[in-house]
Amino acid sequence: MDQIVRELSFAQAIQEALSIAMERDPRVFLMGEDIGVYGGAFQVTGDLVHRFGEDRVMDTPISELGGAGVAVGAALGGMLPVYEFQFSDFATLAMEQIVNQAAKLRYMLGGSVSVPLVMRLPCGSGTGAAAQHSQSLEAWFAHVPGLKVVQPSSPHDAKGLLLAAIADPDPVIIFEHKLLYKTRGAVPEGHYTVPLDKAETKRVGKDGTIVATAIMVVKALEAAAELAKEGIDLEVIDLRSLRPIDVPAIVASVTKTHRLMCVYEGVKSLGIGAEISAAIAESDAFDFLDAPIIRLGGAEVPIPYNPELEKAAVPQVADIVAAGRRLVRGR
Amino acid sequence: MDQIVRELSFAQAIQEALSIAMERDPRVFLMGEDIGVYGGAFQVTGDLVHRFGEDRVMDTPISELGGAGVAVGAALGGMLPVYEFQFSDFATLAMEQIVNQAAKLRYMLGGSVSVPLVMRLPCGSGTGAAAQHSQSLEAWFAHVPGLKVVQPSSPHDAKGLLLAAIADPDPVIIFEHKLLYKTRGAVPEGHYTVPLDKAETKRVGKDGTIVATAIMVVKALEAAAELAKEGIDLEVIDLRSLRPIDVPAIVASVTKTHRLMCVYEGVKSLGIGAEISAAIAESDAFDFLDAPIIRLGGAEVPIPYNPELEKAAVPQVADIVAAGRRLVRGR
Amino acid sequence: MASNALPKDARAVPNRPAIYDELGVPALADAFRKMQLIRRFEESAEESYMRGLIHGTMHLSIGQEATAVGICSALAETDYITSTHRGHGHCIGKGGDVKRMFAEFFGKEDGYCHGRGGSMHIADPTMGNLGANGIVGGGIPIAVGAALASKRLGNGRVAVSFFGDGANNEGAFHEALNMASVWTLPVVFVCENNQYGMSTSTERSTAVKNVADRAVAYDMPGVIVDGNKFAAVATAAREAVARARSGGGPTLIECKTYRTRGHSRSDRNRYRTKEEIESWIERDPILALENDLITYDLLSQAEIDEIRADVETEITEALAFAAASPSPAVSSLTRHVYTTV
Amino acid sequence: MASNALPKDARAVPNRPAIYDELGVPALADAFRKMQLIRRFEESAEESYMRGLIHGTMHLSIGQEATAVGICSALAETDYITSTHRGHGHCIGKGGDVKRMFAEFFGKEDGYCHGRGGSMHIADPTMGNLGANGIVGGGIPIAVGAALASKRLGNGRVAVSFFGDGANNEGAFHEALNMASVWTLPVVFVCENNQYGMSTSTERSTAVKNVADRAVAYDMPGVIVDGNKFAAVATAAREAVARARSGGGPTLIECKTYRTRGHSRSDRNRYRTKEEIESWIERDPILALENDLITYDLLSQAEIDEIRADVETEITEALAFAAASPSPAVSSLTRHVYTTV
Ligand SMILES: Cc1ncc(C[n+]2csc(CCOP(=O)(O)OP(=O)(O)O)c2C)c(N)n1
Ligand SMILES: Cc1ncc(C[n+]2csc(CCOP(=O)(O)OP(=O)(O)O)c2C)c(N)n1
Ligand SMILES: [Mg+2]
Ligand SMILES: [Mg+2]
Repeated sequence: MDQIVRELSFAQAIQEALSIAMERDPRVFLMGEDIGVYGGAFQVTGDLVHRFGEDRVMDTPISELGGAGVAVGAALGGMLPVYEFQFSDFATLAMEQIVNQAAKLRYMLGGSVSVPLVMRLPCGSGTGAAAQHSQSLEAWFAHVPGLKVVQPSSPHDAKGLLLAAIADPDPVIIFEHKLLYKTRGAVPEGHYTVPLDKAETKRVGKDGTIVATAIMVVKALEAAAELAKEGIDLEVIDLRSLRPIDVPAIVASVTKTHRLMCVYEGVKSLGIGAEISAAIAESDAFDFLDAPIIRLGGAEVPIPYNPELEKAAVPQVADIVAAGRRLVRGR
Repeated sequence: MDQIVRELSFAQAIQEALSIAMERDPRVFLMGEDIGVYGGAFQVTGDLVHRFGEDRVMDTPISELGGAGVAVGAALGGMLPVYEFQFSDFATLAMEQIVNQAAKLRYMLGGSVSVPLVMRLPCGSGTGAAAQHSQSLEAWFAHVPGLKVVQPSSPHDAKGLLLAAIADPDPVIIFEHKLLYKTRGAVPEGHYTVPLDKAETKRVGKDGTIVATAIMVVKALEAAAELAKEGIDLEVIDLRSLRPIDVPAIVASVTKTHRLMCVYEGVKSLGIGAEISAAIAESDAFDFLDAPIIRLGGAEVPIPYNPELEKAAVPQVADIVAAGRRLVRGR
Repeated sequence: MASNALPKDARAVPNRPAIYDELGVPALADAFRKMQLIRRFEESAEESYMRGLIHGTMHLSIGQEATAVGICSALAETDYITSTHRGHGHCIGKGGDVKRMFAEFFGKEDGYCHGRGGSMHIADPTMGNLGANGIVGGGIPIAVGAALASKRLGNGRVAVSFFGDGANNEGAFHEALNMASVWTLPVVFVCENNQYGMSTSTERSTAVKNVADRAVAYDMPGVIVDGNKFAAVATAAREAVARARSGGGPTLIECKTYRTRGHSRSDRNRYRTKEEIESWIERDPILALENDLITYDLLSQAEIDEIRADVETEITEALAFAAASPSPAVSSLTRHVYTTV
Repeated sequence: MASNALPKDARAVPNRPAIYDELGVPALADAFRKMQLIRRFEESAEESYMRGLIHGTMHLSIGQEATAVGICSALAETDYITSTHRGHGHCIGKGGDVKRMFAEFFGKEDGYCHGRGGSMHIADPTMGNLGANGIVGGGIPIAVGAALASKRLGNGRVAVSFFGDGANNEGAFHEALNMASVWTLPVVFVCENNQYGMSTSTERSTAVKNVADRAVAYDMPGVIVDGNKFAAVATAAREAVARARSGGGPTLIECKTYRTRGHSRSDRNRYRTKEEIESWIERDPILALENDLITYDLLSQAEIDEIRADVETEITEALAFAAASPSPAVSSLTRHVYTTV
């Protein structure tokens, strides 16, 4: 593709995807709290309401369960809703509609319907918003058959995964890490998609593999650059898709590097790294493993308000560097 | 303890625990849908309303979110609520109160409150009630710091864990597998507790370790008995506590047996076995592992209605037997 | 079916409810047939369950047939409904095929859900039935969403959400009715108030006497009708559907009715008196409609009997169809989880 | 503080609202002081935020002080409140200490939450304040639960749930109000209707004109008051609290008010006009109360000025306290997750 490539922020890339999708297909519309004239809590929808009108950029009442159900019904009725939760924490109010309805309707009805629904969930800590506005609950969704779950780490993927999600006939849940919204990167113009089920190797290395998600991809790349100075050469894989997980890509890497570390922001226990680790420990790559699989996940704690505690609650670059040494050199 | 031991059903054991707790402490009360004169959807509360009155065995409107919130508030106000969800599937409506409030309030408030709340959630498949009445969502809860999560497999533990939960100052979530309600076993009379954080070895073996939860413990014991006839001697550990996980107990067993299999009913991906596997793959036991860690979990599918499909969707004894052979003999 | 010479609805009969004339004899015969079909479908399902042919549980709507059919009598085939755990009547009311319903109950491949759903997920999207639902209140916002889609697509479809009295205390009810009103959507909320949510009476669960009293909180009309009277339900439905279709926004209709069976297969019926149940059995909606049809000279006894006989045949054939249908292959377990694999 | 010789409330003044006499001068002086303290606390917090001393976000209630203080004027120390994301006023109204509040904002160990909670989780259980809440509507059922506990324990405590107009469209509101009514619990629901939920006006979000119009759906009194008038709020609160305490059950009070600042630190204010904001700034609740206190001969200008000066001192000292307080040790990260470890 010979597209012109510019730099956009992650938020701008998402907004561009939304606008392209709405231009291409009149059935696409947006729902969410304060996504209209306010432009969204993170200014993702921005001025879209002025371009597409209130019928296509719909402010909802503060009714997450009902709103999600309306989106499910609109999808059944022939529309292509893109639903924004203001914070992923508020999806706790809508798990019924997401998990019992959106995810299962097609199956329960024996394939007679599809639920072409996209949900966008800003997630993660680092904004000083404390425990009810900083969660990383993506593992819950990745545990639910019927959903597809993705988590971009770059503006390029944020746009491409969203356009793929809108084109997909099934419910797709997109976790957007809040700290990424202002990060910038090259984003092709026009319509393109990134597959919903493929990991991407962001750095090639031979001494060990880091599988990371969202902002942890950025941190892992920083850590890998630092470790390279010490002669430790790590491969970094951006998981991107949390359901399904691209196990073959990880197996291939581990078969080569013989070492695995998972880095994710969600609470360590039963976070996404648990599945990655377990999938490898039961795979053919097991026999190639030369060291225990290291997981760096969030601490077993609600996200605290104090900025130093908040940082300590999730993996930082220094933690990854230290773990990288342990992974390759032991202790 | 020289207590008289009788056989009770799992449901009766729970009812007995509730009644003992209510007799001992006037602050203990029960809330839930149809737990009064109806006796509960699974007849767990039975006739308790006649013994303790409607103020202590409270039928709620069909309002799971509000009901859970009322339970949280009652706990803050000095009561000891035991809240029954009619099916664990309906807790999807109350995740906000459970996860944002009950689990985090103590932390967010810097330790100035406790939330002494117990929630009972009937879970699992096997009753022909299809996808919205058969889920095993315990992994979600085990992912949440601030909660304690247990899952008994015997009448003895059902009573002892519930009494421990009611005595505990923090929110405890109890998953009760519906197919266990009618199973019978020895249950001591009177008040006793089972620790909320300890696994239990149900069968000693040397060739490999099965860690199982809830009804899968029963199935794993059956499978182990069958495999014993073939000369395969498996250790069976009942996990019991899903948060925290008793990693030392599993490490000790695997260090001895060198092989690990996890059996659980929840969806395989990111189910409880993912955490067990990952915890071992990063532990000192890793170096003792002689084979990939096997996970037998639920299929990646909503629970189907048709009885044959329904059985195929979760591990059965024959599956465990086959996996046990693979674990010990390879292929 | 039952129309000849001078249409019966053209002949004046004193006090005949206007709705009968508006619907006309063929539609009335069809309504009667559907009510009878629901009754016999459920009785037969109950019997099959007792004989071990059906597993799981089921929620019978025996006694509530006038509500399902009365409401659906106002709908076009393209209109939507969302239904409940007690959804057999809605499915038949909306034109569902009892062959595929029985097949689903039997867990068979020819069932509406290819054996994946069972009683609680019976659906027929080709007839606008978006499905029964195992979650109390779960279908209410979905109906609002379908109505939103209709409005955006300008296809004139109306959505009806059926739900019980118990469901009116779910947050989903509140959120959905508010949004439907704020956005003036073509949706009709139909509360089948059978006076109990499982064992809990509305007096013990609901702060107001009538669910329809809550309509003011959403600035929409709240209408109370005798849910055992087909004419009353159909009249209210016609008006609400017309209002919705013409852009007037939502209506809340409360149908006062009663289920004469237990809540589900496991109900020991400890919360209602025998007298109460019997007093409602006396108000059987099917007999009431039959009586009306004869009194108002719309159908003859012979015609009624013929419909009943037809229904028996349909049931018998449907049961045979279901029994003969193959079970889904176990190897197909994960089919239909995703649209594309 | 401001009481001498013949109590001022004993001297007759024409048209003086009865509530002023009922409360008496010390309580009124205290109310005025609290309102002024809220205002200055929030202005100072805003300034500290701008100077980079506070991270995260915060929601200021400037313009709404009469509601918080008017309601709390009817409460005993042992009564409960649940608060919202916009909770500084409620905390101070319920007797909170601005030292510990600032310390919390600064993320310090002496903060109410030992630096774990920040603005959105300020709480003071020793004063019955069960906490601000980051979840819109999250505190409403919790207040109902506290009221249930009070009733069961027979301790006579009343619970007040504060929430915004936006929160009234959450399912939690519906479920909680219904249960409170069905169980006749000692709880008062206080909607601070500042006319917007973030950017969304009540007209665009809520099907009824007044949130209090929804009280009928829960069979409880719905009272509308001018939320910028301390006397009006306090009067309604007194009545509702007395009703709750005497076993009469819940009341819904809607206080019409306005936040003159943006929703949070990130509000670009695109949804309100300057004129609208200014018209409300003119209705400043603190100046209105000051005016009343002088007009009705309850406090002198000198006494008012003295209170203001006291508040300045308190703020200055509290900021210094907060700045001097130690940060929590990073090693204590997981302390307070569980009661027992
Ligand atoms: C969210 C949810 N809560 C509880 C249940 C269990 N349940 C199934 S039907 C029912 C009673 C529903 O009452 P109502 O809405 O009046 O409908 P009816 O059964 O009377 O037709 C209950 C509590 C459920 N299926 N879903
Ligand atoms: C469940 C939930 N949804 C959305 C939000 C984001 N949010 C925070 S405050 C707010 C507006 C609340 O409006 P209102 O209840 O009127 O209170 P106000 O801010 O006006 O005081 C929103 C949407 C939230 N915190 N919680
Ligand atoms: Mg009912
Ligand atoms: Mg507001």
